[in-house]
Amino acid sequence: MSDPKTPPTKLAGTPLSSAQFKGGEIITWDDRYTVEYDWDSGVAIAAYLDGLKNGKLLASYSPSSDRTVVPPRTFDELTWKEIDDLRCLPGTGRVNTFSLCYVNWDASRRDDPLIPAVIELDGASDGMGILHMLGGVDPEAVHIGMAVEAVWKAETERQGAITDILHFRPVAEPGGSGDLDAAATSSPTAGFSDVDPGATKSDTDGTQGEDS
Amino acid sequence: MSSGFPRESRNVDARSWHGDIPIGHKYTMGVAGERFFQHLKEHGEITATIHEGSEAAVLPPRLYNTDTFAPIREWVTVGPGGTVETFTIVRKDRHGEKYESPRVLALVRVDGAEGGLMHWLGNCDPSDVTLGMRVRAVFEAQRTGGMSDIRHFEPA
Amino acid sequence: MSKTGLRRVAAVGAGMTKFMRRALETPNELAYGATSAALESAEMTRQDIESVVIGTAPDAFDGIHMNGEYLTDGAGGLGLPTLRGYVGGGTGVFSVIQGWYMIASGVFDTCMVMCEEKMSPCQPHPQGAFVTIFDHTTERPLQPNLLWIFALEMNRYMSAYGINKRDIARVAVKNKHNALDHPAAQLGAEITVDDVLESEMMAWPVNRLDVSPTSDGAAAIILAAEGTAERITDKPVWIDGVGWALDTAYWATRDLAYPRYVETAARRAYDMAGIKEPRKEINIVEPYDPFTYKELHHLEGLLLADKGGAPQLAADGVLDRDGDMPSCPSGGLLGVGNPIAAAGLMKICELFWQLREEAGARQVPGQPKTGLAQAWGDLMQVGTVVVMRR
Amino acid sequence: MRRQVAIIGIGIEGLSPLSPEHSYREMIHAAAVRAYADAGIEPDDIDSAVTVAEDLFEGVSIFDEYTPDQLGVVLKPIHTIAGDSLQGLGAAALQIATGAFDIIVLEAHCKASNISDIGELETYALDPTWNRQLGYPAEALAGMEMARFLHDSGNTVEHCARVVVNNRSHALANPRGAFGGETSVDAVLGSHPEFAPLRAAEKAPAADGAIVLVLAGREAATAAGRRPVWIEGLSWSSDHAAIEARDLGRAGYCEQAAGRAFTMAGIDDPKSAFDFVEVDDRYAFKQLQHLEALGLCAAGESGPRTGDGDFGPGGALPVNPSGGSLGAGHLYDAAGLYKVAESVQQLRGDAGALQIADANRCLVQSWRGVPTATGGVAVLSNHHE
Repeated sequence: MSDPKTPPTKLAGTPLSSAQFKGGEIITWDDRYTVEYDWDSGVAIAAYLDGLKNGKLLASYSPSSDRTVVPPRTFDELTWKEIDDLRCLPGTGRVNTFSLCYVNWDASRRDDPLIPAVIELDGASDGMGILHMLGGVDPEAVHIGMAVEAVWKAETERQGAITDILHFRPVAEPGGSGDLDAAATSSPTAGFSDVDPGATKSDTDGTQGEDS
Repeated sequence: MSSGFPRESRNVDARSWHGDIPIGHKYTMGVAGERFFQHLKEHGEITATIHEGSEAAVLPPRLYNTDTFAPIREWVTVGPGGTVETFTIVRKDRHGEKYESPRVLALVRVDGAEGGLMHWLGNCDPSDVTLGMRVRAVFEAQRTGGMSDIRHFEPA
Repeated sequence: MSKTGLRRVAAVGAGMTKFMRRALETPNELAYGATSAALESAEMTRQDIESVVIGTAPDAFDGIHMNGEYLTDGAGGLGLPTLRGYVGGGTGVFSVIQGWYMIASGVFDTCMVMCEEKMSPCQPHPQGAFVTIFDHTTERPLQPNLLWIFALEMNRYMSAYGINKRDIARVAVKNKHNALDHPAAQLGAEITVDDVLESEMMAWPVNRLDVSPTSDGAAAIILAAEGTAERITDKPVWIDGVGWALDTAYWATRDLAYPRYVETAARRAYDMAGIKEPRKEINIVEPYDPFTYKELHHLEGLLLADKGGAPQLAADGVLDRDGDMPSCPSGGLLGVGNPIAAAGLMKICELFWQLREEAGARQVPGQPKTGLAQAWGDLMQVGTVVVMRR
Repeated sequence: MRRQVAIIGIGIEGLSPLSPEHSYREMIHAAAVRAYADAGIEPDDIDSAVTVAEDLFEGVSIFDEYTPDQLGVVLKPIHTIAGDSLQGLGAAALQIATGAFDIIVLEAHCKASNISDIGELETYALDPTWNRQLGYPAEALAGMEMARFLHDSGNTVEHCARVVVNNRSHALANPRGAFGGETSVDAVLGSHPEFAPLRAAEKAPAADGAIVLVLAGREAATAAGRRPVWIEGLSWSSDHAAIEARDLGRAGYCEQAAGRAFTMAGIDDPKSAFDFVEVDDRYAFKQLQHLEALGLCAAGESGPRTGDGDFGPGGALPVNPSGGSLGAGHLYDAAGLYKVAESVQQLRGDAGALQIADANRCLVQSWRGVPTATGGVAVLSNHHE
């Protein structure tokens, strides 16, 4: 072990074992409190949530940087110019990166992995991704560059939330079953053609050749 | 199709998003606090620290003197008498729940120590409390090692 | 940032507590443990301190709202101007940048910089506090945890450069080994690459031994102005370059394979320190290593390795304590522990001891002259860099 | 400071009790657009930025993540001060004083309307070992401080009520003020005694709003077209963090900060140094306590002089001509910066109906609120030497 004369030398600290901490050997006091908030959505995010409620994934187009950005915003963070042009994306995209996560938010274990991913959205500018979940897919089959589409909750269950998209799933092969998520509707916005073509990413090569 | 931002959202629910931060903590009392509360639990006494280079006992007890940064020289028993430095009348608890009757919260300068303890006053009518009033600590018979081991301070 | 005519600032004392899974000490008692040790090392008293910088990451850990107020006590801030700066995980290194501007402004001649974190009170697990770093409306409903962003970034990094997990696991082996020589370390150990790869899978590609622990602890460093510093010690260590940068909050729109915010921050620090060729001029580096791949990622952002090239440096032993570019000779967050803000400041403390050649068994050979510490934070968006010279 | 620092642009968005029309990002952006236009700068001109925020107030851990975009400072040096906005002013001014930065943006905001119960949140700031176990709300401390202050100084509850009447009256002329109105001493003293002697009407009502300032070093500040307001003195201080160790009748933090700020500004006699002052009035008694702590009047004098009208807009020393937090609305940690922004308008002669005649030098003072003992003092002037 280390030389006692090597700094740091004057080392304060009284480590406790889990048993000491939780077993009543030392005195502890528990406190608990849930702080609640109602965050104002504002112009842009209210529109985003409203779109989700209606089964539409909305972006905004910024003429000053010629970018279609998601989530929508009323100003461009790079050019700092106003944005006032809302557009609907088709709800498809590609996996930019993903994880197979075996722990929940509170660090408890889970057997079947959650599959969070950054999904670059078709119709948005290059690299424009959002965080969401993958589902309806064998975890072993997920790969960077995989083409995916939004799976929406049924209209009656949507409430104006990012979770109105249940998850993204691999784009069904032509002639495939397409019913990986029997309970959910498929993307009601698939086939929208209201995207600015200049900002549309290529369908076939959106991932800079980094498929693994 | 493209359009400007709707300034009045079509969906009232979208105007705000509800959420929370659930925070829960298990606190240790610290080196000085552990000593204080164990002694309070076992002996029903208030103890204070005297730091090197000083003759004054300090409450709450501290591992170090805040001003001089000197460490503890010794522990001494102080109180149980004291003086009301200031007080207020509290009608609701921290969660907004109304107390059965208004309670008096005071900073008590405990005899023999600088500083003091924040605590409730009991066995007195709130309208009779004055600054400078003499009080004494009343200890619970069954003690668990917490601030509630002191039931309250009451007029001496 | 112009660099001519700046008032020079030096570190003159350093101290820290043990890093522990759970401490009996209150946050203030931990803070005092670090500040009193730093004062003692510089043979100073609290009355010699004119200003105080406090670093601590989310209040949800210590469990005290406005935790900077509470910590003024143990930081030595009674009656003094205190500042709590905040850049997430980047805070520990940033706190020294704050101390630098406090003194370089000419207003103060001395500054106590103290960082503290007590993560153990947070129940049921400190990880829970990280849910709330994500956007409350567009991300938090997905119930994300902190592991996600590391796993997402690590996967992208590996994919972009064809790096495998074995290359990355070497970082854990090196840092836990180095930490065996650190008296304050929580997790020093001799492990193998296979131990890392076979440890519990948390969030692919992240295994348990890729991750630094949750910790309680504090660190402190004392800064002084030129003229004052030389009177306090005959071995002042100068803060010659500082840089920091904060990237957009829209993290999912960024290139996750490369930390451009670290490069931006590093270029600012190099410019101020007059460093033209960092790979030749930096003798010792303490990059931020909360996860194994982050050390490599950051070495690239610091321009100390080519993009995608840092894993090879690890494989070649270049990053070992006796290598050409010793990296995390302290043992880093992976080995010493990760009380968030305090861990960043621990890196500054390590440079202080290394550049004074006081690091004993941890000492990097060859009389290192210039060192760099870096930290990272937020939603993969903050770079904080300090260049120090003896 | 090694270099003179000036405020060259201000932007205020709000104040209002609610602000559902915009998110915090959009609210801050609106203030920034005004501030940059006022200063005549573009985002590219900015060398560094400082924002002021506390996590649990925002409902976001590590809130500084969300600060760069709306200020147009992506990838610039930017950091957050988890503290009072006058501490934020310090962080910005000191950076400029180093000589390494010329133009710095400072932002502070408040979305108090988005938080369900600020009082309960403040209580989580109490020391868990010695205070929080007792279960009282942190605001009870304000009642205890008020009781001791009145006892020690000889000021009365009527004087405190008069502060409310005056400040709400001043705010009637403030187009940004959210709580201007005519009230009476009797009405204030008839309001609910929340923490006796502190009454409900003596608490400043919360408001939403955002403040953005542009600061510059001497060279940039004196460029053509700019109207600088100079920071002549600035300090802040933290008294005992432990409540039990404080003298609860005094504002020690304010005395400490004022001493250093006045030294920096070369002020020997604060009583005659200022044309007006904006002081913290989170609670009515705090205004009186702070006036005395600042040395602007003798102990026990602040109350009677408030009653005499000495501190009105046309009085010997106008106090809180903006209406202060009681009249304009309280922005918590951003309150101090709001007072700075209002003061800049006064010193430029731009304050409209609020304008104080011959306003050349002023003082701004802040306090972080319960349970803290931290606050700042700034001395501002439109003169340049």
